[in-house]
Amino acid sequence: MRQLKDYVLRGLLWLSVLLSVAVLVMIVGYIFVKGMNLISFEFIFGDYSPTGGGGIWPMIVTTIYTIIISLVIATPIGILAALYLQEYAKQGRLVKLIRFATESLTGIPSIIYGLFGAVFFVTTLKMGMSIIAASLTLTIIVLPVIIRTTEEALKTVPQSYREGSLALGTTKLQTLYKVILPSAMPGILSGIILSIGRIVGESAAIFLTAGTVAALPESLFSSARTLTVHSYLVTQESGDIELAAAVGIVLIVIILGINISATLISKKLNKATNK
Amino acid sequence: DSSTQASGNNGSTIAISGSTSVGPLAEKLAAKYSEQDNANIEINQIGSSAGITNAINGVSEIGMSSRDLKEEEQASGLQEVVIAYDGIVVVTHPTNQVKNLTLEQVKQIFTGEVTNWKELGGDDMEIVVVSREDGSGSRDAFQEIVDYSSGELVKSSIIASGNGNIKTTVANNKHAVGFISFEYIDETISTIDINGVKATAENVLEQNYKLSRPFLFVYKEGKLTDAGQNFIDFILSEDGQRIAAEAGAIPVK
Amino acid sequence: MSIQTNSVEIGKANKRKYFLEKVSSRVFLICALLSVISLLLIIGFVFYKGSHPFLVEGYSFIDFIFGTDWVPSEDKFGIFPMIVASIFATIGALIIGVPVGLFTAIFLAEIASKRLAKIISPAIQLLAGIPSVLYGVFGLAIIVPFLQNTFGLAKGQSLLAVILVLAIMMLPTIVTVAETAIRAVPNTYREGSLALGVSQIGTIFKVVVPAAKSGIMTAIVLGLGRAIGETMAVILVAGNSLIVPTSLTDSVRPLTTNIALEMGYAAGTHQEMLFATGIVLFSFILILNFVLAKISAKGGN
Amino acid sequence: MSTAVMERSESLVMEENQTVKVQSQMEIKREEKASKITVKDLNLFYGEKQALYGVSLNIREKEVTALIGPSGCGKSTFLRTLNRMNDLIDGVKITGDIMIDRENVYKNNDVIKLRTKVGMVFQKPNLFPMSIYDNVAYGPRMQGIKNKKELNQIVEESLKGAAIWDEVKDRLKSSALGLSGGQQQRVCIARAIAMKPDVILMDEPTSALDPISTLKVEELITNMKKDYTIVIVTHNMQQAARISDKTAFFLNGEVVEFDDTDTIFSTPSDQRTEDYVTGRFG
Amino acid sequence: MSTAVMERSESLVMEENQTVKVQSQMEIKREEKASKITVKDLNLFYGEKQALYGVSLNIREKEVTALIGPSGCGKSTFLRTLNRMNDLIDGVKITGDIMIDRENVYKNNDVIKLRTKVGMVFQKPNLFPMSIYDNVAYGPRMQGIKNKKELNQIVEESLKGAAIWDEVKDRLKSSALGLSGGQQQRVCIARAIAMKPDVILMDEPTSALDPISTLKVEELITNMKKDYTIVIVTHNMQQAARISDKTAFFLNGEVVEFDDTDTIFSTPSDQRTEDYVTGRFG
Ligand SMILES: Nc1ncnc2c1ncn2[C@@H]1O[C@H](COP(=O)(O)OP(=O)(O)OP(=O)(O)O)[C@@H](O)[C@H]1O
Ligand SMILES: Nc1ncnc2c1ncn2[C@@H]1O[C@H](COP(=O)(O)OP(=O)(O)OP(=O)(O)O)[C@@H](O)[C@H]1O
Ligand SMILES: [Mg+2]
Ligand SMILES: [Mg+2]
Ligand SMILES: O=P([O-])([O-])[O-]
Repeated sequence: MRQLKDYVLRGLLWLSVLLSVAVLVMIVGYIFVKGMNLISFEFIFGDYSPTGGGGIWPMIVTTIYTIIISLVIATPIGILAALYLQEYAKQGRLVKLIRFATESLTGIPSIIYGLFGAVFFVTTLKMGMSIIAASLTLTIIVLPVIIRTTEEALKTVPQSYREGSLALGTTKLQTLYKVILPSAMPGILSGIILSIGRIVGESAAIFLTAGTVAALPESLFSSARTLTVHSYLVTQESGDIELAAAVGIVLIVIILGINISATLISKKLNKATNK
Repeated sequence: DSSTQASGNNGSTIAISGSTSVGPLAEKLAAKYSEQDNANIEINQIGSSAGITNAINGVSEIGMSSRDLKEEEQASGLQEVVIAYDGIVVVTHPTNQVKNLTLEQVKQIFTGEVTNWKELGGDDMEIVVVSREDGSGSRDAFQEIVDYSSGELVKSSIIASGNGNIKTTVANNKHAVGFISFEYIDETISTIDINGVKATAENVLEQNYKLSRPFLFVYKEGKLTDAGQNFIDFILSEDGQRIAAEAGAIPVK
Repeated sequence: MSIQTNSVEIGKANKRKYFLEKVSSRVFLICALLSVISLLLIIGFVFYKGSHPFLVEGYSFIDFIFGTDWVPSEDKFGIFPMIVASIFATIGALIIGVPVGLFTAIFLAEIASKRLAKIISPAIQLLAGIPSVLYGVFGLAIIVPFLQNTFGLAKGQSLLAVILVLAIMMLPTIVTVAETAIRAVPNTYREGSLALGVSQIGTIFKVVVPAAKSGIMTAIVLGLGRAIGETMAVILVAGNSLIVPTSLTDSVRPLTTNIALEMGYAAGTHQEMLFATGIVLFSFILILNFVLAKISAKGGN
Repeated sequence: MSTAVMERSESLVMEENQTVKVQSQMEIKREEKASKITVKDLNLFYGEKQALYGVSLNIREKEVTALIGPSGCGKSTFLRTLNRMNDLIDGVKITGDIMIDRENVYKNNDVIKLRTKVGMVFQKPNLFPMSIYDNVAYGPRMQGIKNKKELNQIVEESLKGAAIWDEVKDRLKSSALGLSGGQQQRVCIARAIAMKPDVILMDEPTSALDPISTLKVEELITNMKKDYTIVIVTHNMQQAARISDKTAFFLNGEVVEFDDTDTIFSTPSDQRTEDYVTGRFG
Repeated sequence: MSTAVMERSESLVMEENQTVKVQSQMEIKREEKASKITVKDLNLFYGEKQALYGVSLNIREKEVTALIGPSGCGKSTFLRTLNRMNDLIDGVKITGDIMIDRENVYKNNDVIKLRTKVGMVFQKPNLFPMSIYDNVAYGPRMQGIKNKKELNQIVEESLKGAAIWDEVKDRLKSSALGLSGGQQQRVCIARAIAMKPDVILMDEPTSALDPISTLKVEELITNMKKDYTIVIVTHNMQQAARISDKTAFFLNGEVVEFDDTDTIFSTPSDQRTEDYVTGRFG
């Protein structure tokens, strides 16, 4: 009976992972099959041309800008907020409220963030349609992800580390910085990777706040078009699936690069602390 | 190319935003225009309403719209210029036998009176209607000319946003019928003649083909800069209209 | 009083430390409050726009919720079919996405060899970065025709297609967050259970997973957020028909899709009604989070 | 090194035989007790690092065998080979044989059966984040016991057996992690007892306990000897002397001497053993 | 209950005075040692649950004070009040006074200074996931010591002091978590010593150690007495007898008796103390 149950559960585990991997292979495979033909040096590094045949370099640059700016703002805020919630706050009303707020933020459709950003950052704060307005909007979108994953990571750090450090007459800040954060790093990193995914994958919130100008951005206050917005427009208006998929390939490569360097960084950090 | 000249020009940037169907045409016009005049033109394709709103509250100088202005929008002092016309064509899956319909038959299809292709001389299979979303300029124009209201649209119809999505949907389903702009016609879908008339720019200009609607530029009265005015003049010039025609739109004259 | 004596007693070096301590805790608090402030701003914004038709223009909220006709150009605004669609789509995606995601996470954390996990986990994280539009395109090109052919339908755009696409989109979030949580469970728990002669599977499901419960709940909440908030992919595969779904193969229009689909061209009352749709969606999210919080609190005891 | 140990353990066998000739009554008692666990030439590596060198031991049924030796000498490591807990550690390599009831532990793949039969109490208490009751009922439940009365009884007996019943009987449903270290360790013992195993391995089970509970647990161990084979790691010489029948002295991953507890503590044959046990105190 | 304790400790003071009259030489020695820690009527609650009842103690400078008592009686809890580690636990309420060097620990808000001055070694080893070196250098570094030579020296001295230097000197840069339990605990002691505190609190610091390391640590404690005030929780009566000057016997959150260690172990005045210490063994 018990053995049977074990077999069934084990079977389900295998089935699930096979399903997940199959889906992964199918999606990535589909994108590569559809888009590979378009990939060329000119396509990646060329300037955009509205009459066709141009490249996507401006969108690549814009995408990287939005990732960097959003993360530079959201990561510290998110981590510090999580630190407050886990390490400082008395587990009372305020914490519950903050937690509820962050959870609710995750479920709001991005188009609403986009409209909010368009009214608040673009119009009210007079940033205009710009990379900075989009990045701030994206910051609000990924904050909950970073806060929650960091909180979880902090929860898994043994209490004995905190005690051990504080008993040596260190401050909470020193303890956090030297002991707690390093051992929570893997969890935090996976939150950041998820956030990058969210930033990169976003379209509605970006085209309403950064617009769709297909030129190399001059400054953070220029409007610009990200890769995803490009593939969105292309799908939506011309139905050029090949082009959208080719953009997807470039995105996958970019994300792969980021994820690999993130893992390398975390390995390095671990070496610094563990070895 | 826009990135290099942008920093060097006399500082006049023309900010344009709005309809995603007007956008590609406007981009092409802007690219040609900036070859002769080193103006910096920013085009944001974010939807007609967002563009109109931007024109009203000054985020953009010019708004692009593929629909007519609402009363309250006109009341807030917007001016409109028709920069071109856009032909609308009924499309089906390439394997569909039906190649010609009357305007009345089109109406019957979209209002659900006819639900099987065999009633129209095709194979025995269910009709799947694909329409644009409520508020779309193409849809407004289409419904007005075919003569049915949004309320009459068959309820089970698929609603797709944008020409591209209609095209992809129809190209992937042999039951489907939808409508798109002329400029997006390609071999993945088959076009339907209306009352025996082919969907071509000439036929629209000679008023033999009825399905078309205007592309608009709108701007706040008195807020149009010289640069903006020059760009509009360029579009309406012979050169500009030729470019529009090459891009698949129908010239104003 | 005690403050005076303190200032004498606390050494110079420590004074700086305490100052830093105080400042940093304030900064941390402000960071935490930022998310609350954003939420309040967004709620305020949505409510301000969305309540206008009911408070000023005299539309009935009841008709809005329970009306079955949505024809903005004819001034008919009923979102009942969309509410039903949203509920079904969310539940469906949960039913498929959560178990598959959790089981995958468990597999990767507990069963897979290190080498295998090192390949699969990052690959699944990669899925998180693929733009939702491409999920939609994939859905439209692969899932929709597949459903159409399998079930002999006239069209594959359907509730089921929405559920499948959403379930897929939830996967990376659920797998990544849950895997991290499961890996963090101390080894002593596993040892304790295994030493009692409990099988690996038994240990996983009875000790490890419960110990990782909090992280797993987070995974579900974040994954669900992704599913509820998703628009671009859903637009492509939902069909967006305005009917109350009675079967998995009906095409549907969830609330989010309605907003994203029409916002670009909406003006005036139509636009405000889309924001009102946002309010309903919002309440939906709040209720869901509330329920999830209750469930996780219950599981805690 | 390992050959040296082998020689020594052989010579031990010889000595034993001689003793047997003299004390015939003792002999009968001993003979009844069949060999329960036989370890032959066991080597264990953590990756490159060898932690056990040619360990050979013969553990008899229904006796208490104590493992003593300085910190880091491999007592825990050895103990964990007996129920294959080292399987969980990456990169552990094992050579040699361990037979329990004539079955080769590392050839037979039914670890579940092995671990059901061979219970374990760890050095650090490792209760699950559940209620006290659920912790103790965990093993039996996983064995398929669902009857509430039966479970209640098992839990009560086990907790009583571990000398912790009185302290926790009023809060069986509250979290086990709220207990003090000593209390937690005793619940760990209860959890192991609840499985009614054949062999119980204990890794310094009383190192976190106060003398009174220690005494209770020792009494318990002495009682349990009737039914169980017990292997216990301890740092406490007195404890080893008090409760064990046989004692093995470990040093740097080797068994220096393995003999009757009395012999080890009174007339050890190895100088190192003598040095160690006469640093007697504690 | 707490009044009963108060009375007793008062009567102890009286007894002491009488003794003083007799042994004048002893007295002089004692007088030199000023009172380092004075605890008055300390009550501690975990939420609703009271864990300490009116504890009053007087701990003298450069002496070793042992805290004994059965598991769960509040020894650890009491110890942790002395460096305010209980501040970390939600819902802990404390009444009464603790004075260290005439400063009220709970009125003065400089916990950092307090904890720098009052070091601690915990019941379970709690090394950080860093290298052995970094663990020991952690405290000094946080105090702002950056000089490499100075740090090296501190680390070496501290590890030697904790009788672990020889075992780890070749792998100072490898992870501290790869050590055995006993080794880890000694590194914990080294980590505390590295801070050169005034007072060292130890919560069963040798419960995971083998006799030889225990002996070393005990010697170390006896040596450290010259410079430090030490409060140690132990379950080991012999240990308490061997190394401490004063012993406090805790029971159910109260101090039943607090006196010279000799007195406690030879002629305790409370029956319960006698019962406990004559269950002598281990
Ligand atoms: N997982 C591991 N990886 C590498 N080395 C290990 C591991 N576990 C233990 N060791 C090493 O193996 C040796 C034996 O360790 P073990 O824990 O068996 O000692 P022990 O005799 O139980 O000591 P203690 O009395 O301190 O518990 C030690 O040198 C230790 O450092
Ligand atoms: N965080 C806590 N919350 C609630 N009760 C606690 C907490 N920590 C300890 N207790 C309770 O307080 C009492 C004293 O615990 P403490 O850990 O001080 O005992 P101890 O004398 O150190 O025991 P041991 O010798 O087993 O370590 C116990 O009954 C314990 O269950
Ligand atoms: Mg050990
Ligand atoms: Mg304790
Ligand atoms: O041009 P439309 O997108 O409004 O149809």
